[in-house]
Amino acid sequence: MTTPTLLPDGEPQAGGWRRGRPKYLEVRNLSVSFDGFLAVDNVNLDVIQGDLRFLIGPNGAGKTTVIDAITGLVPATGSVNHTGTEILGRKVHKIARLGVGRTFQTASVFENLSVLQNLDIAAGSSRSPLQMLRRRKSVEPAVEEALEIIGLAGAADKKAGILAHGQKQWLEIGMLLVQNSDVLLLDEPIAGMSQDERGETGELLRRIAANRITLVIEHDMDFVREFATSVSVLAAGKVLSEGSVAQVQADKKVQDVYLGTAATEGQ
Amino acid sequence: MKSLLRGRLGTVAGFTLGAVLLLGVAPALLPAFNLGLLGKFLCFAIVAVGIGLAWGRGGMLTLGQGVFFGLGAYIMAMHMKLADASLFGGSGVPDFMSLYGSGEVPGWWEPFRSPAVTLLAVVLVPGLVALVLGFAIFKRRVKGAYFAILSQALAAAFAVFLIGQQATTGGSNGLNGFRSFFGFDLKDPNNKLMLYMIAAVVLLLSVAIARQLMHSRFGELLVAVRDQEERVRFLGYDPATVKTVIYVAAAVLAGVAGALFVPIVGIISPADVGVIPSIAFLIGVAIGGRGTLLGPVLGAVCVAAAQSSLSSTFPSFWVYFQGLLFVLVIGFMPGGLASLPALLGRRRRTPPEASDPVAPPDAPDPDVEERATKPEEVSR
Amino acid sequence: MRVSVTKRAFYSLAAAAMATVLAGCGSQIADPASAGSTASSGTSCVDTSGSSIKVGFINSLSGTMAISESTVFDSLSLAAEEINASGGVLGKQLEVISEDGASEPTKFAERAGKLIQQDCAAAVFGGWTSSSRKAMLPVFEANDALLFYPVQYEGLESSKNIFYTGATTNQQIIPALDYLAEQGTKSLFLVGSDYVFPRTANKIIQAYAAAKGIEVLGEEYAPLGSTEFSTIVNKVRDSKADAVFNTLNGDSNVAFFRQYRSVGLTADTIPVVSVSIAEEEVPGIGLDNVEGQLTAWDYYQTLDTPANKKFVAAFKSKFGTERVTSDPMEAAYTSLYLWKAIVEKAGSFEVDKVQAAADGVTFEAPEGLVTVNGENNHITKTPRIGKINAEGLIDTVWSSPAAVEPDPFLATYDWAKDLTK
Amino acid sequence: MELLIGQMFAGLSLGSVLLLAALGLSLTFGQMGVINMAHGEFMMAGAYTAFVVQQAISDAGVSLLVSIPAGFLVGGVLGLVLEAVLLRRMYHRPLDTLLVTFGVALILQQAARDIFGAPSVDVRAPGWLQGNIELLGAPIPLTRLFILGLSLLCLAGLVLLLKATPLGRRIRAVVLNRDLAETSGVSTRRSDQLTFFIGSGLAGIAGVAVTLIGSTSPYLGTNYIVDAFLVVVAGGIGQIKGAVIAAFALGVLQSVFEYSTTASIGKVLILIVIVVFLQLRPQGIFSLKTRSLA
Repeated sequence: MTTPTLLPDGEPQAGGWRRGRPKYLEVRNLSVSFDGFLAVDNVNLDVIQGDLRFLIGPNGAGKTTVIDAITGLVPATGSVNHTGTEILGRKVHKIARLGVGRTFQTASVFENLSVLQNLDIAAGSSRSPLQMLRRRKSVEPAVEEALEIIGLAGAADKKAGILAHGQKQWLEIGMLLVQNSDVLLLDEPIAGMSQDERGETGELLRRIAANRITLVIEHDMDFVREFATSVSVLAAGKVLSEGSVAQVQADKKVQDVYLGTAATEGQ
Repeated sequence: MKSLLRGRLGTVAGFTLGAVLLLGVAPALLPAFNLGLLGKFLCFAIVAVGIGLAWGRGGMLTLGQGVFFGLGAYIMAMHMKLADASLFGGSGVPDFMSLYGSGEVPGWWEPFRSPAVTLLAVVLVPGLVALVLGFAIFKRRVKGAYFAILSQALAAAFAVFLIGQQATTGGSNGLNGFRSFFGFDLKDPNNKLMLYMIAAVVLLLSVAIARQLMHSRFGELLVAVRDQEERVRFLGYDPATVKTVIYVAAAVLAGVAGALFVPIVGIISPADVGVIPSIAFLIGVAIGGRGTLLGPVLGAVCVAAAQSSLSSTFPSFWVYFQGLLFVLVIGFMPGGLASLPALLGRRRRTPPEASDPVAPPDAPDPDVEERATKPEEVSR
Repeated sequence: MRVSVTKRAFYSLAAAAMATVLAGCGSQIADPASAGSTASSGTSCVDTSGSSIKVGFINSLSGTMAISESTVFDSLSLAAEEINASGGVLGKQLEVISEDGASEPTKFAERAGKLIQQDCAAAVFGGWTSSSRKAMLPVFEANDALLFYPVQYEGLESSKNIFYTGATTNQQIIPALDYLAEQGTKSLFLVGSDYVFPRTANKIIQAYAAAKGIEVLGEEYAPLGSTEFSTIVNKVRDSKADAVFNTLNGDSNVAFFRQYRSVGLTADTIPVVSVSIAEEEVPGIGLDNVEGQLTAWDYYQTLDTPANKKFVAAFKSKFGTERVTSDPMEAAYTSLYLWKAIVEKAGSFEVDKVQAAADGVTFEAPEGLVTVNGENNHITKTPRIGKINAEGLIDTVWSSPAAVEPDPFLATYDWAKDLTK
Repeated sequence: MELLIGQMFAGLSLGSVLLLAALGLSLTFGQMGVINMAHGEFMMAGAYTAFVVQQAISDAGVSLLVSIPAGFLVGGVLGLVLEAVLLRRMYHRPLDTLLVTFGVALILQQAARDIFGAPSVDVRAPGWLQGNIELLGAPIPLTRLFILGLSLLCLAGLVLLLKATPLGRRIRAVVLNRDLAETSGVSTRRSDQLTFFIGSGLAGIAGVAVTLIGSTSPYLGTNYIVDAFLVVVAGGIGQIKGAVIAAFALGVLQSVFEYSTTASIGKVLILIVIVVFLQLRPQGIFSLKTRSLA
């Protein structure tokens, strides 16, 4: 492996890469039901490498459930195809190993481990048993790079539990990076962040999304407007509309659903 | 204390100190009887090292270590019985079998005539049993309280089973009356000293292995699994594998401890492997500090020593004391005595890298994480 | 490969440790013939210089067996007190060191070791369950020390280091069977706790029954401490046996008799002969539930002998009038006096001299005159069948005409030839 | 036939004892995730309550009827104290409650020995519970019938309480989602205490009941605790319905196993059945849509 570069050149753009054979995530007829309640109803989504797709919708629209279904947490029907590989129906850790990574609404880092240890674990699912049983002698280049990118290089030896809320979210994103996922599924990454932190997070997202398949759940419409290259709107388990931010906002159906609720709420 | 022993030098110093104390000072100072007792305590300490790994580090409350301890012990005891029978009786049939059974050695005893098979089996049988159980249990995501109760039920079943098979396992009498250990005369004080020394060396070895496991990447992953099992899956690991590995390690340690217990103490019976002894294994670990390396060892030795010295003089007081220990230590000082300096001092100081992080005693509320992964639609 | 400082240090330590271990090695058993006679480790450390002599009591004062064993401890204490009051043994006062066996065989072995090696007790008294005795036996043999074991047991054992003052099978179980046969019993149902004594006892009963043409209609075991007897009781009732032979232990008896009675079985329909229920156990079971049932022992509180009257009175004045005396308590009381008699005959506390002097020593025990049989270290006893009366005490309904010589291996019984292969 | 009915009833009867022992456990385990190893000792306390009451009221029938509410109170109060002193600080670490309550169990056992003595005491069954009725030739012991009835009564009472009272609704809300209940203004503190009181009180009643069939000794609880937990686990945590099915299924199974093999092997077989069952359904017979423990 050459020196890993977690950060690609360039910016994400609507529709993703135009050259070569981009990677993609193709969701077809995805449905999830809980005791007869259809939380996700025949959802279709296509996200191409290099696109920074936001998934928005009112509370209870099924956004998180879509991600849960893709990552194998809840059983679902339909199909999720990651660049030619069907991932639906596999076990959670197998899906993760196929390059699908996610974060959680409430940051889920390992609070009793240091930042460095968190990243090292995230980077290591393919290590051999012998490597696992050894002590970590040095910091892997990718981990080091991720520390820089998420701005926690100075806090590498701090327990993750004492990090600020925003820093935890960044750590999770860092874990995604070293995990070598090419599908990033982020669940409200800026919830609870200050205005400055939001900006920084947005920039970080744009930087890492340029060569990845990125799907972000978000409520904050200002944030969406500023950073999304494309948007899907979910309501009552169905995809309502899809396109650029402007296109979606102009959509009558979307306006009906939101009726000035989520579109203006900043949570 | 632990912070003094930081870094490699500290480790070397610590091990040297431990070795000098166990291998030099103790045999020199203690009378034979007390040395024998200490040898027994060291066996419990070896079990405790394993429990420290599985419970303290891995978050698995194993209430069934008696099963693995018993497997190791009974395998060793069967070998010693068979060896004695051919050495002394000549018939090759252990005495109790002609008393209670058909007077024939059952087939499943036969492999343990061989010393080599016995030594291998002492390690492999508990390991394999734990492997099968672990995979079955953890793959089905049985955890937490379910796992604890299940492991306890296994210990109960194991003891009941042993008691029921009087003709082949000695029933409630267990196996005892050994005269030789791999050809060494057990009456000879020098050989008793040797047994003690072996136990001490094995303990030092297990601490070294536990230390390596704790400080390895695997050890870090284990803590991650303990705290947030579900989260680890999303990083591409199967927590079941991680847990099984440490469960097996703990089982092997318990098995080896059982195998040493038999020649040192001279008896193994179902009363040593059932529900109560299995829980009793835990108290030392909890007192010493379940998440630490040395806490379980010191805790196990101290509790066993206290029991030995107090229980005969004040039998009823001892039961109260033991109960209170459980209540006070686990209820009010979950980090064990190892957390005492921290509790008292509360000095702000970044923990040195080499020191063992005193892990919080318990997996954090699973709710926190579950809420995060839980579809918001259902909780409505 | 680079070995870290830690590891290198550890390896050298381990090597050093192994060397120490190997250096510590003692004799290997090269010649099995001589191995048996390997000199025992500790020459006796018993201190006979002072005005007192140490003896050890080992009983379960905690755990499930404490119920029974604490009574034995009480009567041992009584005997020690009486002996001390009357001048001690060979002029030395007894200094009692008491240890708790905690109802665990392993604990018994460990504590017995302590009494012998650390406290240097001249003799040790106690033990109850077969497993506790089996656990202690090698300890006493290895250290060449003395144990006085006061409880009826399953026989098939004899050791020069153990004196058995409770009944062996031909002083309790076989007389009980003889009695049943005499009463015209044609079929039996065996119920016992799942451990050594009941299983061995039942093996003997099976052999006896086969020889005497008694049909054994069932043999059931309940786990120790079990309180669920519906199934067993149903099986007994269904078998329509003439009698039940009960070797259940401890609390299981309570559950068994309650449930036995609740399906309509009583002493009148199918009588039960018990070998582990003594006066102590009756109140816990509930008199209603066991009144009229049979027991087999060698001693009952109601025995009309001068020695017994004295014993019962002394016991009640020391421990309270509500307390009762039982066979194991009497055997324990007797054991201390027997040891005193043997020591005084030998004129020494030394183990080999005591062993040599034991044969023929007698004591006028509460149960009657007992004599030590030096061949097997058991004592003669008088088997008695009792019936539980309305006060919860046990009346003798049949008694052996003379004391019975102990025969632990049942060598004098033809039908028992195949019991030990 | 006679034997078959006898055995069927033995199974049901064993099941009813298990149910009685497990009912309260299911409640406390389900609601709070507390693994109360002292539950068996609460039973023991109930049993000794029956003994004490019988000392005061010599009529066995009256004393039995008085003992049932008294046992409930004694068990319940013990539970309340345990909850208030120890467990309330431990809800976030359920596994540790197991060990703490084990310590409490040891203390209670020893206390019982010191107060009542090591030998078991006699609690007489009332005259109207002596004997049996015949069902197609099989004797059905009246004590067993009484326990079966009592357990069904307790079950009905508990279900009624949970389903039809505001208190019950609060308890159920907490079982389903502790945080949500808290945010919607349900005082979890109060409902925790009440649940623990009721659950432990049921243990007290169970203790009174088993004096009719077994011995009243300091070790009474240890005979039931492992089995009771297995019932709860096999039934599904927090599932009264599951506990009922599991208790009777285990009771009948154990009778069958015991009849066809031996008591010891039967016990081992039961444990194996449960382990295998949990392989197939790790969440028990019924699983609750809560993520609080599993």
